[in-house]
Amino acid sequence: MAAAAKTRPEAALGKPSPDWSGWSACAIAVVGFGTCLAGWLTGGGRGSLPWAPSIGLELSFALDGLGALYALLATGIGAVVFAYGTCYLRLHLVHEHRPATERRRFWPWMVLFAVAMVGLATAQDLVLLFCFFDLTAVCSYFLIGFDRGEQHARTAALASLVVTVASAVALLVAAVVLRAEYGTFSVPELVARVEPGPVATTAAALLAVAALAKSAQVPLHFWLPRAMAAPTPVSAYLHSAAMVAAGVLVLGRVHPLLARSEAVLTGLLVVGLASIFVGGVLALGQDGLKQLLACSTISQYGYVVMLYGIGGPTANGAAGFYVLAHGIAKSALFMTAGAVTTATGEDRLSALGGFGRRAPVLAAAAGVAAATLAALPLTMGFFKDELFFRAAREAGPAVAVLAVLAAALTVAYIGRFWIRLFLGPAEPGTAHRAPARALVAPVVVLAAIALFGGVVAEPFARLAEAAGAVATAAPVSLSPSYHLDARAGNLMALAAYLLGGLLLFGARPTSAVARAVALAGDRLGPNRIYVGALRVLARCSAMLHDREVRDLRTSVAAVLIPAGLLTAVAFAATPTAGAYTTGRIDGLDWLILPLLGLAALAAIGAARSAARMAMVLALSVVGFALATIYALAAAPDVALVAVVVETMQTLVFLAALSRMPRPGRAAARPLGRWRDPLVGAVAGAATFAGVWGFLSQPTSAPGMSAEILRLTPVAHGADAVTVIVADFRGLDTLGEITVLLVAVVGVATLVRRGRLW
Amino acid sequence: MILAYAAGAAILFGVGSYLLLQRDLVRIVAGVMLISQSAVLTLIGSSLTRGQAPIAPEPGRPVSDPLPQALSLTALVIGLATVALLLALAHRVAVVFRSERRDALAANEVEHEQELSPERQRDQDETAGPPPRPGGSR
Amino acid sequence: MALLVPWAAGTLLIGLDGRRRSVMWLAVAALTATLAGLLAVAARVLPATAPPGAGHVVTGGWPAGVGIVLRADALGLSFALLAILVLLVVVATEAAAGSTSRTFPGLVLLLAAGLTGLFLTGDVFTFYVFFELSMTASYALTSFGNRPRQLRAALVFAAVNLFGSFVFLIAVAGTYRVTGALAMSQVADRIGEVDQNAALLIAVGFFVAFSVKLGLFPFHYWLPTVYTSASPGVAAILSGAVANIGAYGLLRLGGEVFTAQARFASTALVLLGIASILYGAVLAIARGDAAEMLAYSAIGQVGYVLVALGIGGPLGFTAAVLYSIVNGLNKTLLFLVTGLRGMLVAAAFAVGAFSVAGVPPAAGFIGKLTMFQAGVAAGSPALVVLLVLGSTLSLIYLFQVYQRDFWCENTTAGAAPATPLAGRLVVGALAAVVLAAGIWPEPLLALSQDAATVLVGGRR
Amino acid sequence: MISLLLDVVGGGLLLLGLVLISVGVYGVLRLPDTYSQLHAQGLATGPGVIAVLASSVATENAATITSAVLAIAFLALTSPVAGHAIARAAHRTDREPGSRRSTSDG
Amino acid sequence: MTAVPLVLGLIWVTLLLVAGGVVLIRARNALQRIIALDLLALVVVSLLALLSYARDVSYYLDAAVALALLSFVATVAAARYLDAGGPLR
Amino acid sequence: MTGTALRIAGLTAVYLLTLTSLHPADVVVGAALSTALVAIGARARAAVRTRAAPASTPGRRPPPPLTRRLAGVPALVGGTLVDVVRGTWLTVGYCLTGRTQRSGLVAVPIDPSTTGSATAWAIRVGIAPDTVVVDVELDPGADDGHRGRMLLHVLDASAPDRVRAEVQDSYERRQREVFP
Amino acid sequence: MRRDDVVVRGVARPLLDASVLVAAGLVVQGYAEVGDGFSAGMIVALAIALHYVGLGARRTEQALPLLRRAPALAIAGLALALGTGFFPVALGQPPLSHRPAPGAPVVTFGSLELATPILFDLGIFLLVVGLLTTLLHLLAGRIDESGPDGGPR
Ligand code: NA
Ligand code: NA
Repeated sequence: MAAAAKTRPEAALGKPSPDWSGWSACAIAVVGFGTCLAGWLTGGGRGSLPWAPSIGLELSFALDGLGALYALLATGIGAVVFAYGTCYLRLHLVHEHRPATERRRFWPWMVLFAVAMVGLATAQDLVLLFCFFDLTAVCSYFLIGFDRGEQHARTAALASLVVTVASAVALLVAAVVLRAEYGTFSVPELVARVEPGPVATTAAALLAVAALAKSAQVPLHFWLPRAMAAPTPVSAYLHSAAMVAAGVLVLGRVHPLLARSEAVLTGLLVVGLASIFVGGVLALGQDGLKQLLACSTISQYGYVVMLYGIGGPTANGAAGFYVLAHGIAKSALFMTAGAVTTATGEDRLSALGGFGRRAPVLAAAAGVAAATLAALPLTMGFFKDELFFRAAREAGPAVAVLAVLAAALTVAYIGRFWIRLFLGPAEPGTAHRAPARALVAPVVVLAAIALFGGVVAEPFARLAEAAGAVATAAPVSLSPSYHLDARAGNLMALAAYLLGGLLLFGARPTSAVARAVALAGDRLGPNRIYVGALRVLARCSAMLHDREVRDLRTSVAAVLIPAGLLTAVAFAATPTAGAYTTGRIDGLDWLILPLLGLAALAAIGAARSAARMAMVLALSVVGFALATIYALAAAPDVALVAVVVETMQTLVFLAALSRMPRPGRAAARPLGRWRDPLVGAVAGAATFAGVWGFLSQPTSAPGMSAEILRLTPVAHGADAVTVIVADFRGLDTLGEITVLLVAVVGVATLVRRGRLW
Repeated sequence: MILAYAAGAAILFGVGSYLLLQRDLVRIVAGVMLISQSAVLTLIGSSLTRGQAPIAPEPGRPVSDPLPQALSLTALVIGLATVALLLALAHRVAVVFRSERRDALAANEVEHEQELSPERQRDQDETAGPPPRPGGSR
Repeated sequence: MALLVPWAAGTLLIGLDGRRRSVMWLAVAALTATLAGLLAVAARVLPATAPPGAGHVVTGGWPAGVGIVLRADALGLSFALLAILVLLVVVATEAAAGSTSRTFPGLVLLLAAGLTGLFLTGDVFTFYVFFELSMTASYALTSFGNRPRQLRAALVFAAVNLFGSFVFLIAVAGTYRVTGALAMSQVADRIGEVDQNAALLIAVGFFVAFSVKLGLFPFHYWLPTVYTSASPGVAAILSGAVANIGAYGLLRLGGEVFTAQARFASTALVLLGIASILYGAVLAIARGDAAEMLAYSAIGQVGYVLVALGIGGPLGFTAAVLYSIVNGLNKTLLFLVTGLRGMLVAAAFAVGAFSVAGVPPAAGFIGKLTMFQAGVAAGSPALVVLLVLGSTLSLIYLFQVYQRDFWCENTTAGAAPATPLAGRLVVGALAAVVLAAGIWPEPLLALSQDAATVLVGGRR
Repeated sequence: MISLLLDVVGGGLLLLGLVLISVGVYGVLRLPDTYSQLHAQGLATGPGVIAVLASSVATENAATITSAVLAIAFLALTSPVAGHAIARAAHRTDREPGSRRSTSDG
Repeated sequence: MTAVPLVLGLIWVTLLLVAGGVVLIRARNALQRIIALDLLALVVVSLLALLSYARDVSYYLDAAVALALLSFVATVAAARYLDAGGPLR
Repeated sequence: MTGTALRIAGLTAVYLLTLTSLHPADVVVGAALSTALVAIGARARAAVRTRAAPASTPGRRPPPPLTRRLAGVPALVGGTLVDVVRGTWLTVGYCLTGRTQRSGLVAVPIDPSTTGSATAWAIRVGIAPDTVVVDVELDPGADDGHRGRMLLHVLDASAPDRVRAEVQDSYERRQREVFP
Repeated sequence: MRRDDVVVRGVARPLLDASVLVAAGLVVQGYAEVGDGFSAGMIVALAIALHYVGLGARRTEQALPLLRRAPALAIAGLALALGTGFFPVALGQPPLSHRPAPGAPVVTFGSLELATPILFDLGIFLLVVGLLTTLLHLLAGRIDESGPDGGPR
């Protein structure tokens, strides 16, 4: 199998089969984009189907502004990335010496992911939202783990799964909390009903947690850089434009609910800011191309989260625009990184340089994308920052200052990325081939869109306004445009460029600081905590298990003691005064007493006897004593069966004993000497309490016996017991003899491979 | 009488439990047997009425409750069945282990555990990544 | 009645050599017939239009309490359907693989008879008898195999569970003594007048018996050995079908009969359930053996059922029933998969793992949803947090094993022989069922709610 | 008249039987070696129990008497065989060299 | 038959049964145990017979018949266990 | 043939005693069951006999006629009763005083005979408390020549020859008449 | 080492026959007196056990060739009991409804009541005899040292 896997790519090299699955995925995305666009342009729409009426689940979708924005983003960028992926994947698999058939594990997940994103964008039911939310996580898991031979890919996949799925549960819990209070899972209805208060705050906080983890916000951001183990198309799609956007999508979707709680909004603001700076500083220090971009993503979504934290029409509208612009630019940059890496086989910034001479088109397109991210004029990015600054100003001067710093940070790290990659001297020792044209073209397309948006922002703004309107539950107006004057927005932008340039060209101290931050994060940060927690868990697990295996598993005491304790607790928890009586002893009952004594004595004798034979015979004394007791208790049927069963049991015991090796003398265990009798005593005491307890409380209700005795002649019998056994409760008898059958079959299985004869 | 039945059942149960803890497998079977007898005794003790046997009883005199007697019959049979099966099992263990002592079995279990430790390490690697090598950081 | 088919078929199949393919397929046919019969009963009894006495029979036509009450209500039927489905899947897988055992099909059918009877009886003692039938068949099934660990496990299993059985029997005796009745409905009517001490002690007896069966936290020590040592098919049967006896018993007796006692002890139940969830999850983390991981996972999962039971009320009972059913399906799927290899199998494992972790669209997500509903209804944030923690841990332990077994190329586990297509298809079909139950959860939800209604008081 | 006679006979047999059984139990308890114990046991299991069963004549209950007759018949058949089997085991375990240990408990 | 001697007899036989049981438990060797076992079974037969007389019903004797017929099987088996290494060999 | 009839009659009697009934229908049922049992037994024995070589012993006497056998029963029962009473007396004394000096093993040679006859003898001898049958060896050539041997443990073994003589005498005089 | 015990062999067969008739009596008068199909089956099984003890497995099974049918007997017994118990279901009655119906007159043949409970008891009797004989056979025969059933896979 492994050998086959090694040889087959060689064949694939010679005759590259067209990646039909990839192209059909691309076609699906294009069709999806077209449909969404058409749907949006014709005024959206909504629909609802019952899903699980018993708990009020509905399959309700609506193509509103927010839905349209994210659906178009997902399908549009999806189409471009899929086209890129058809080429990339082939090269990737050849490079990894893996068969081309492994595409099968790739495209279905990509398409499913796109579908999930569209579903998520349009879902109107919180549980439905949760489902798509998790579906994206699942797709992401399998896509990150696509290179399953690589250990780091596997751990990264698992980390992303754990973080996103575990945090998504918060969304579900929030849904349940809201339904418990307001009786519906439907988002629009909740928006209409929810009142500010503790329930709203709790639910909002839970929703925010789910969304923030998904959007890789501090402190749950650590999974995203690790997720770069995925093939580049995945990073370009999921981890820039789509999956990470799912978090902020949810924030937008439930923003009216979040807005019911000031605390939650403030929290969003803080988390957003923290993410901007942590992500930005980390990005400054990163060496890996994709890791740098991933940190940038953390930072960029920090902007969006911050915007939602600010809230209000402007901020909410700006958030939508920001997502759009960032998605386009970041996908292009990821694809750039992939193109460079496939051409050079190198994925570290420090090992690359001067690639612009080899690939001028790519350099230009990437430049546009970087400029978009850095918010330079004539790109769509300028407006994203313009709106961002506007919202920040509305939130107050402190936030505005922080916003400028944030933008400067972006300028610095993205500038570093582009300059180090495309300018300067080529790094010696790195193979420099021109990237495949099929890998460059998608970057160019996205760059063109970014440029178009930089000139004609209107359609994008319209979409963002509609999205903002959903998030605000009120109309939103953005109207982005260029103003060549000294208004605050422009000044802030200039300040940001200036500061960013300073950071960029004061590279040495900057990167030293960045590296220190990265190191500190590595030592103390959430990643470390995650890994450490897992290690501690494993150690804990091993310890407990060791204890179980060594001491408990082989001992029935492990079951007896908790049973006894439970009984003791029950005994203590209820009033016992007057609950116990001793009862009367009359007539032949007196004879039962010595026989009970004999049974007890014989049982103890059996336990004490060293020889097995003696034990068996003592057991049969128990049996005979009990049989006699049954006879004295006026149960002749039971007495008869008891004596025959007793005899048979003795026989079977002896037969089995004779086939076993005779044991040597048992060495007394120091522990067992007192522990075993103690456990036995505990079990006995518990039984005593229980049995005495219920024997003391006979029912006053008329028992069944009178009725049974009355019906016995009706059933043609005189012996009530036999009539019960054969008629009234004949089913029990059938069951009981079947038990006997099964037991004998079991014996046959054990001694004769199941042959009964 | 109530007290006597309860005490009798409790002693049988307690001794049976004690035997369940023994290392000799045959004694475990004996313990199960005693516990089953304790249950049957309890059933008989739970009769709601006492008197003559419920076989064509003379009218007017108290009759023993037939229902617990019928239940006891069933329980006795089930006890026999399970004891037979357990004995066969104990015998099989004795044949395979060449010992019917439980500590040998426990040792076997611990041994099996140790065999699994590399697998465990690999499991941990899947989540937490490979263990940090001294001096090597990435 | 659906009870007869497996019983009679099992009786006959015991006499035949189960190693023959034809006998295995006969068993499959019999189980299919049983399933169909149960579905027919369900179709007759469950709709709201069904007459009130439908599905209620007393043996011999005697008055209830003299004869044995058999009743097919939503609670019993749902568990019975699940059990038979699980057995059917396992037997079909084994039939595809070719059983090497003479007695396997017969034993499984008799187990099916026992389980069906147990879930459909309304009599405490008959419950015990069928319980013993099921358990004895399970003991016989676990004693397949010749490795020392297997036998040892079978012995521990049998000894511990027999202990539980006899505790149960003593509790039955007590029930009769304090209420004078064995029919559950009559017991339920009269238990309210019983002295608290006696009633609680009896309830504890039942609880211990079922906890041992379920493998709840302090009573679980036997379970990992057994599940690990048994063959995948048998482990699937034990965890998917047999363990549910405990869940059903706790629900039936705790929810319908000993209601006051269950309410009295609800905090204790929830605490034990949480202990079970955490203990099972933590121990499952570093096991190294897929079957043992699943065994501890099973311990954790039943904790959820107990928590739901402790919460009680319509929401709690719904969650408990639903969770039991979903958990049965999950565990069957996962245990079966541990014995197989292949892509479809990997997918099936992933589906099962997602279901256990409660990730949609696998069925487990509905279970988790109802659990949260119950937890929120109980008004305890700590509880919800613990439930989340448990499911997160389950994600970790399941997927680390998934990756190790199905992603790593150089594993020793990969040396397992290729599995016949039919077996893989059966597993795939079960996985599809798990997915379908998550995508279209309405039937399951409705059934669980009906079952909860049975417990809460609207007897159907 | 007959009834009284039967009562007397029955009572006598009962007393005889109980005495014999008691002596038998005493003998098994006190006598030192297996064979002697066997003789004592034979006293109880043979004549002793048979006498007790025979005293059923005094009940004048047909069902009781027929059952007792049946039991006597079976006892007469089985009790010597039981004694014989034990004696044989005693004889054989004694005769085997070095096997005295196995007689004193297996 | 009159009740008093029967009740006295019952008490006496019960005590004998206990004594027999004690003999078995405290026996010096395996053979004495087997002897005591056989004895015990027949003491039970006597007890059942007395019970039957005392209650003036026959059905306790059915168990006695069964014991008379078959209790010695266990005795023989135990003896066999000692002399031939196993009751069924 | 007569043996078969006796066997059937005996078994029917067991059935009737169990039921405590002399109802003709019960007699019919009992007789039918007994006949079936005896027939099955006979067939099985025939099957065994044809499998194993037919071992007809040359020294065996022809069985006496049925009437003589029936006539011998009272003597046999009576003799046995006497033995039992005497043995009981002896044993009671022995148990209560505990004198042990004179008991011991006595080997009694017996004629090669059928299993049934030997069994009957052992039971008849064994039911007396003062004698315990230790071993019965039928097959010729086992220990001493051509004769079977019965090993007895008797309370009074002071005169082994007398014991042997008594046992053999009772065997020849009483048992041979009934169980040839 | 073992040598045949003539005396045990001699009583085994008569006792078996007698126990079968005692058992028959118990079944026939099961509804009127102590005893039922189960205890009857146990008694016969013990008599068969005496054969195993006295003669050993090989010779017992030679002498009583019918024993070879024990498993079939057991299965037939359970089938008979199940059939008797569940037959009424086919007629639309609850399971374990016996014929004649409660209160209706019963045809008797001596002590034998011609009613379905007798069939039920007979089934149980056959099952117990068959099963316990099988158990004795299993315990007495050569143990398959190569191990128990391989189990599923
Ligand atoms: Na004697
Ligand atoms: Na009866």
